[in-house]
Amino acid sequence: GQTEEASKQSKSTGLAKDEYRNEAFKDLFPLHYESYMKNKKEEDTKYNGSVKRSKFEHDKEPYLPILFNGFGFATEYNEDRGHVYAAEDVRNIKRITDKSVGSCLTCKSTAVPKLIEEMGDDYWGANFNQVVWPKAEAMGHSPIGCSDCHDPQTMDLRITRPSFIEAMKTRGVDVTKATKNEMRSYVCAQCHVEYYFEPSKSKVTFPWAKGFKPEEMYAYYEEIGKQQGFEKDWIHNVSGTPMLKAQHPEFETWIEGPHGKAGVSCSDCHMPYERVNGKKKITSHYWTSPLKTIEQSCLTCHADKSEQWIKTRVDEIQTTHMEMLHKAEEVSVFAHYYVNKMITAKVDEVKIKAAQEHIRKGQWYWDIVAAENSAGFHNPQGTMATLSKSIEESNQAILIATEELMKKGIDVDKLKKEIEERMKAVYNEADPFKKKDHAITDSFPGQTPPPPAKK
Amino acid sequence: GQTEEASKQSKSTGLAKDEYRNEAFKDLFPLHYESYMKNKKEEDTKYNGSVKRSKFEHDKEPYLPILFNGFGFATEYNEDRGHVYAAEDVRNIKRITDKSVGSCLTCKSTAVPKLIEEMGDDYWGANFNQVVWPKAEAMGHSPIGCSDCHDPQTMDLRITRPSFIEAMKTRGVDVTKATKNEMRSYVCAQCHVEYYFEPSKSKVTFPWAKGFKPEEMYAYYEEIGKQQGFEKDWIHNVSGTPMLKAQHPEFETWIEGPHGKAGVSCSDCHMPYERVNGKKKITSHYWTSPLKTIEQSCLTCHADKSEQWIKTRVDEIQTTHMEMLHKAEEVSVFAHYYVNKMITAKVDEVKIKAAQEHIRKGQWYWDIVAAENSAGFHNPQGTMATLSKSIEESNQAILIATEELMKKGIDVDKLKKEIEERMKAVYNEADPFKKKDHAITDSFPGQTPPPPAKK
Amino acid sequence: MWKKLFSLDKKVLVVVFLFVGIVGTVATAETLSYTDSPEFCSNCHIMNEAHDSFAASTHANVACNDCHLPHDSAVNKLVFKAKAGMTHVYFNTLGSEKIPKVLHATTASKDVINKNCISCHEATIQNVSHDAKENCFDCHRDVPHGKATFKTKEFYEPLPSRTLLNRKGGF
Ligand code: HEC
Ligand code: HEC
Ligand code: HEC
Ligand code: HEC
Ligand code: HEC
Ligand code: HEC
Ligand code: HEC
Ligand code: HEC
Ligand code: HEC
Ligand code: HEC
Ligand code: HEC
Ligand code: HEC
Ligand code: HEC
Ligand code: HEC
Ligand SMILES: [Ca+2]
Ligand SMILES: [Ca+2]
Repeated sequence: GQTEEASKQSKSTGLAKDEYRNEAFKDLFPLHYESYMKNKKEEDTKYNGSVKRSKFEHDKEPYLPILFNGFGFATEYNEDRGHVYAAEDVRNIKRITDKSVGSCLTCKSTAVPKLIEEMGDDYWGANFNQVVWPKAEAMGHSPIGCSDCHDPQTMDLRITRPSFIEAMKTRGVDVTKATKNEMRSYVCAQCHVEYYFEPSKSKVTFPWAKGFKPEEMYAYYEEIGKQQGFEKDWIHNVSGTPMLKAQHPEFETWIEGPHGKAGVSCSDCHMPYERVNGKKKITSHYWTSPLKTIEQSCLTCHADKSEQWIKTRVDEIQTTHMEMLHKAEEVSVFAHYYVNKMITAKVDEVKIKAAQEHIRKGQWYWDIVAAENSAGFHNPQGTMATLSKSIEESNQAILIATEELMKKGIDVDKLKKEIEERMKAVYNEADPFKKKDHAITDSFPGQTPPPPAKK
Repeated sequence: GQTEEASKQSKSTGLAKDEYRNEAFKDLFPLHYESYMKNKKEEDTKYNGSVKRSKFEHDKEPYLPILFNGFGFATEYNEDRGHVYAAEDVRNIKRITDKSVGSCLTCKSTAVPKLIEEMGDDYWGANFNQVVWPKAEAMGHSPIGCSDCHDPQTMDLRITRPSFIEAMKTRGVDVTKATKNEMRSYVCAQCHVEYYFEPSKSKVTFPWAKGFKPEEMYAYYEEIGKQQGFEKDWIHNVSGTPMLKAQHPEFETWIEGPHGKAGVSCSDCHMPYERVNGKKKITSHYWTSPLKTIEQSCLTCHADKSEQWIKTRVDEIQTTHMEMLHKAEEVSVFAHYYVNKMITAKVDEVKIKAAQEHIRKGQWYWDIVAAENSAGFHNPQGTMATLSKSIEESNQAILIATEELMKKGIDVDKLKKEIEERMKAVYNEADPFKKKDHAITDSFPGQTPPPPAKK
Repeated sequence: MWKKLFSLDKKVLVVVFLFVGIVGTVATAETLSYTDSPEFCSNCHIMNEAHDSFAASTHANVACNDCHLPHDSAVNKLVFKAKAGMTHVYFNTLGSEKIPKVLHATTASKDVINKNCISCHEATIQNVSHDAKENCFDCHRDVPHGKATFKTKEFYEPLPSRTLLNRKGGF
């Protein structure tokens, strides 16, 4: 009846409209809170999982300390884990330096919307260690929590990060018109996406104006990024190349893949309905590998399949994927060292630049795949196509280098052996923090430019 | 009752048990015969279809005349079309020479099982033009017809080509135990598979003992094939490489892909139930692109999708696929010419052999994908992975060549220009039969060895 | 007209008269219940796949029309039934050329079905509305017709000899 409708309309949690502490939701939604707390569990799957392990371990991507040399990602880079750890992990990671900006907190804390409200565009570029983190801590923020996705009074799903809203506008999408099904992915796409810091304000920005595919994002950086003055994330210490770093493009990968195209949302797999507490049913708030919950995550739709079938099938897809990712990374390693040798052999600058162009592109193409967290599952064909392009680009770099090095009479067989030695040294080093140091030797001097003189 | 059951058991078409003429089935199964006759229709889809057009046309694979140079496939190779044309097409194709063997008829005529019965193992190696074709014609054979898949008396599905039965044995599968669902693919797998002529008897043989994947079939040829004395299909006229030719591995590709793994049979898509003659439902016997019958072929299972959605989705998959196939073919073209230059520059034999190994592998990997007839649809991820491997192998050949050519002081920039000229000449030649001739010039002399002296 | 009717399958004729009976006279409880049953629906050969897949499903013990007819009021049920029934009969007799190549539930059908899922499973969806998608069966794709492959048990067994021969005139 009408009064029932009216009471529905005015129904509210009774929380403040800018509540951001998870604990405030605990008594109102005990089942959800409990489900959320499951994110503390650390448990691995074959290619992913939630144990805080270095990405440099032998069963992951052992050559990353070479491939990211000169950048923070060569120092420390770990397997991601539960949402509850986000604040702790960003605080402790060695990638955070005294120069890090507020933007780094954007996807890690429930304090962010309020900080943006208070500080305006100054939030993004403010110092992380000195300004932003202390403020968030003083506020008693939570790591990724209820208020990031829900309106605290109505519990409606909502978008709290402006970067996503603006980026979707560049794609012609008004997120305020989103359907329920779309919101079940959009809330994730606030964070699980490729980004860069737009240089004027260090603002978190998503490079989507030309599309979601790796080629389209690359074209964005070459045109729009460069126009804005964003040339690179860092200069590679082995090849001296101005590089792009790719980050967790789960949304972009999924949207071009079989499930995204079919309208299956992130939440369908990562937040399936589950029966808790005897018999009450809720939307799971334990965001982790769906391989831990195949029955609920997959078999509802794939009811004709068994749990074992799903396991095997995903494993086949991921194994095919990882084999080729490792290949692409290996070719990329060689490319970097070949160009290092071009530099020390004082080869024609134009040729070095040409080879570096291929390196930049080649690495972008494997990194946008490696940084994605599903080991290919979110788009098996698309990620594989991207890896092909990577292999071709890196080989182009090697080819140009070979031509020039041969002209200078360099012994490329010796070069190859030396590269293999570097790879072995990095592989065999037990301490993940020291791995990157083995990438550089006398025969391969570092190419990081000296820091600019202090103003 | 019992008598009804008994009469069912003894029920028969009344045809001879070795009937092989399609026309004999016409009056008994008019609806099926009529459906079969639809195979005469010639109608194209974006990447496939049934119009007899040269595969060398610009929208298909324009560089095949270079890539197959020295082999019949560079002379004439057409888009495949309806089963009713099989006999006519094998008779007219310029790949058939006076030396061709009976084995070439194996997948084209209903006379084959009878010929094998009569001639025993002599069938395979018997001369095609002189012996086998005249016999089949005298028998009044039909092109691929009812008896190839059905027992003429019981109409049970059956396997009539011994090569398939034997090859499945090497995979541990007894085809006499096949389920209904399996038979709906096995009847196709008698023909739509990779094969070679086992050298002792020229017998049609499927290289599956190590598995269905391209790498596994390659390993078969390297080990078992070579042990049998089967080293190559031909010597490449540009690079002098002993090559393997891949053929229509629809079955092998499908079985490793999403539909094969899910138990969706060839017939589900290519022989959907259709309503004929007002309302009777039969299994369609019009084998063609399912994109012409999306409603029946796809929407039975994908009921939540629209015809337009399916069209777009398949197009996305195929377009991604074809882009990378063309890339892999282009790199392969360059590899062949680089090695041609190694030969004329009299580079160290060992290096030439090493480069040729990569060429052979690189071409195998794109050819096993190009020879497959679904433009990637039957296994989107798997075919893409195979193309990556192809690109990497061909690049390895180019790299070895570059090192050696540079040592000899060859101008590789000029070489690249010359290669591009050859590609253009082949592309621009209007007559498909003459395209292959433009691959060879004074700077790139042919490498086909002279024919052995007559005995 | 009569000639055309008599050229039809006997079962279809029975059905035609049944529907005429329902629409034209007061329905007895028995006819109503029979016309709700799986046996009745599968009288039409074009309903075979729907029936076979259903029969092997978790919902084999409910009637077709527990899902396919509205249950909010007896009148609604009868009207929908007559309307749907007459379309089916029409297609199977006079309008056979227009029978769709593949059957799909109409939008009206889907709404009805969805309401029925909800009414049986009210308890399940109490805490969570399960309304993330338009229809329950957007997630529960295989309930009850096994959409993912649309294959029944017999596909996974060797086909008895002469089965195809017995279908020579179509099915
Ligand atoms: C169809 C199901 C499905 C959909 C839809 C889906 N994923 Fe996944 N996701 C998976 C599977 C399977 C894995 C691989 C898990 C593994 O290897 O253990 C995965 C892995 C991940 C991981 C890494 C998990 C880990 O264990 O480290 C993240 C993060 C992720 N997905 C986020 C997303 C986001 C964000 C979306 C939507 C944009 C999404 N997923 C859509 C099934 C899905
Ligand atoms: C647009 C959202 C976004 C921004 C901005 C962002 N991150 Fe993250 N971060 C994520 C997501 C999503 C994950 C989980 C997926 C992954 O690890 O790839 C993550 C994971 C992490 C992790 C845990 C795994 C690891 O990488 O070791 C750390 C630490 C981290 N981020 C630090 C940072 C720092 C430092 C910055 C600033 C330079 C930053 N993040 C900026 C979204 C973001
Ligand atoms: C990363 C995003 C995210 C976070 C963080 C999050 N939720 Fe949710 N929540 C969702 C999604 C998605 C749904 C499903 C909404 C739908 O289907 O329309 C949901 C549904 C709910 C519902 C509705 C009932 C149900 O089970 O579907 C409640 C209540 C809820 N969440 C409470 C919470 C609480 C309490 C927290 C904090 C402990 C929280 N959520 C944190 C995304 C989130
Ligand atoms: C506010 C930012 C943010 C939002 C919103 C968000 N995530 Fe995350 N997610 C992260 C970060 C950061 C991490 C890594 C935390 C760490 O390792 O410290 C992460 C980790 C994950 C993981 C890896 C867990 C594991 O077991 O390894 C999964 C899966 C995941 N998120 C899925 C989702 C899904 C699905 C949604 C939406 C329903 C979502 N996330 C919304 C930032 C976010
Ligand atoms: C809400 C429905 C839904 C859920 C949940 C779902 N899928 Fe799917 N899945 C689909 C649809 C739709 C397709 C596309 C093909 C089709 O229409 O059937 C698909 C396709 C696939 C394919 C074939 C495409 C490919 O990438 O190879 C695999 C494998 C698959 N799903 C595995 C999974 C796994 C594993 C999970 C759980 C982690 C899962 N699915 C969860 C609906 C779903
Ligand atoms: C899930 C559906 C599906 C299955 C199963 C399937 N195919 Fe296909 N097949 C397709 C589609 C779609 C195409 C692409 C048609 C086009 O591009 O016009 C195709 C193309 C082909 C072609 C080329 C058609 C042409 O137009 O030239 C052949 C031959 C073929 N398939 C044979 C097979 C065989 C043999 C099997 C089983 C081993 C099989 N297919 C299994 C859907 C399927
Ligand atoms: C194991 C079965 C098999 C054998 C043996 C075989 N073919 Fe075929 N052939 C096929 C199939 C399947 C197709 C259709 C698919 C395709 O064209 O890729 C085909 C297509 C053809 C076509 C039409 C398209 C084209 O290629 O121009 C010709 C002509 C042909 N074959 C000739 C031959 C000749 C000559 C030989 C002997 C050297 C031979 N075939 C041996 C199975 C076979
Ligand atoms: C390339 C293989 C192939 C050829 C050639 C072939 N059939 Fe079939 N036929 C099949 C398959 C597959 C089925 C479906 C069997 C099943 O589902 O168990 C079938 C089914 C049938 C049926 C059973 C009724 C039906 O519609 O399902 C009849 C009758 C039949 N075919 C007659 C013929 C006649 C007559 C010819 C020659 C004009 C012929 N077939 C040629 C493969 C073939
Ligand atoms: C006896 C050998 C043989 C069998 C059995 C066979 N095919 Fe073929 N198929 C061929 C040959 C040969 C061609 C090419 C004919 C030509 O182009 O002259 C062909 C062509 C095709 C085409 C291409 C038609 C077009 O429109 O371009 C399709 C699709 C196809 N077959 C599907 C099937 C399916 C599905 C089955 C099993 C149900 C099957 N074939 C069984 C030999 C066979
Ligand atoms: C007999 C059932 C059946 C038929 C017929 C069928 N499919 Fe599928 N399809 C499936 C199944 C099963 C999957 C695997 C995922 C799943 O379980 O839903 C799938 C997956 C897919 C996918 C996602 C995987 C990928 O390769 O990207 C696409 C796209 C697809 N089908 C398109 C088609 C098209 C186009 C046709 C018709 C030419 C077709 N299907 C016919 C059952 C079928
Ligand atoms: C548990 C609920 C339920 C029962 C019981 C049920 N159906 Fe359905 N029916 C559905 C759903 C759900 C759909 C699919 C709607 C969609 O996917 O578009 C459907 C669709 C259909 C269709 C359309 C074709 C198709 O497959 O999409 C037919 C015909 C059909 N049902 C007939 C029957 C018959 C006959 C019976 C009894 C023998 C029956 N149904 C029993 C729920 C049911
Ligand atoms: C007289 C033969 C016949 C009988 C008996 C029959 N149907 Fe149908 N049915 C058809 C025909 C013909 C169609 C296709 C026409 C159409 O799409 O409306 C059809 C279509 C359908 C559809 C898909 C279209 C829609 O309305 O959503 C459903 C669902 C369906 N039938 C369910 C049933 C159920 C449930 C029964 C038993 C109560 C039943 N049918 C009994 C012949 C019949
Ligand atoms: C007439 C009542 C009725 C209707 C209508 C009905 N169901 Fe059910 N459903 C049941 C019963 C009874 C069971 C328990 C069956 C069992 O345990 O074997 C069940 C079981 C289920 C299950 C759990 C078993 C499984 O298959 O996974 C699901 C999911 C389900 N139903 C979904 C649906 C959906 C979706 C619809 C609508 C398309 C629907 N039901 C319509 C009575 C109904
Ligand atoms: C977004 C996907 C999704 C939608 C939409 C959906 N369900 Fe479910 N449903 C699930 C998942 C996931 C499970 C498995 C949960 C579990 O195992 O606890 C489930 C389980 C069920 C069950 C199994 C028995 C039980 O109670 O646990 C029933 C019944 C059911 N759903 C009915 C429905 C009905 C009715 C609707 C429509 C109102 C519906 N579902 C819509 C995802 C969905
Ligand atoms: Ca993880
Ligand atoms: Ca064709």
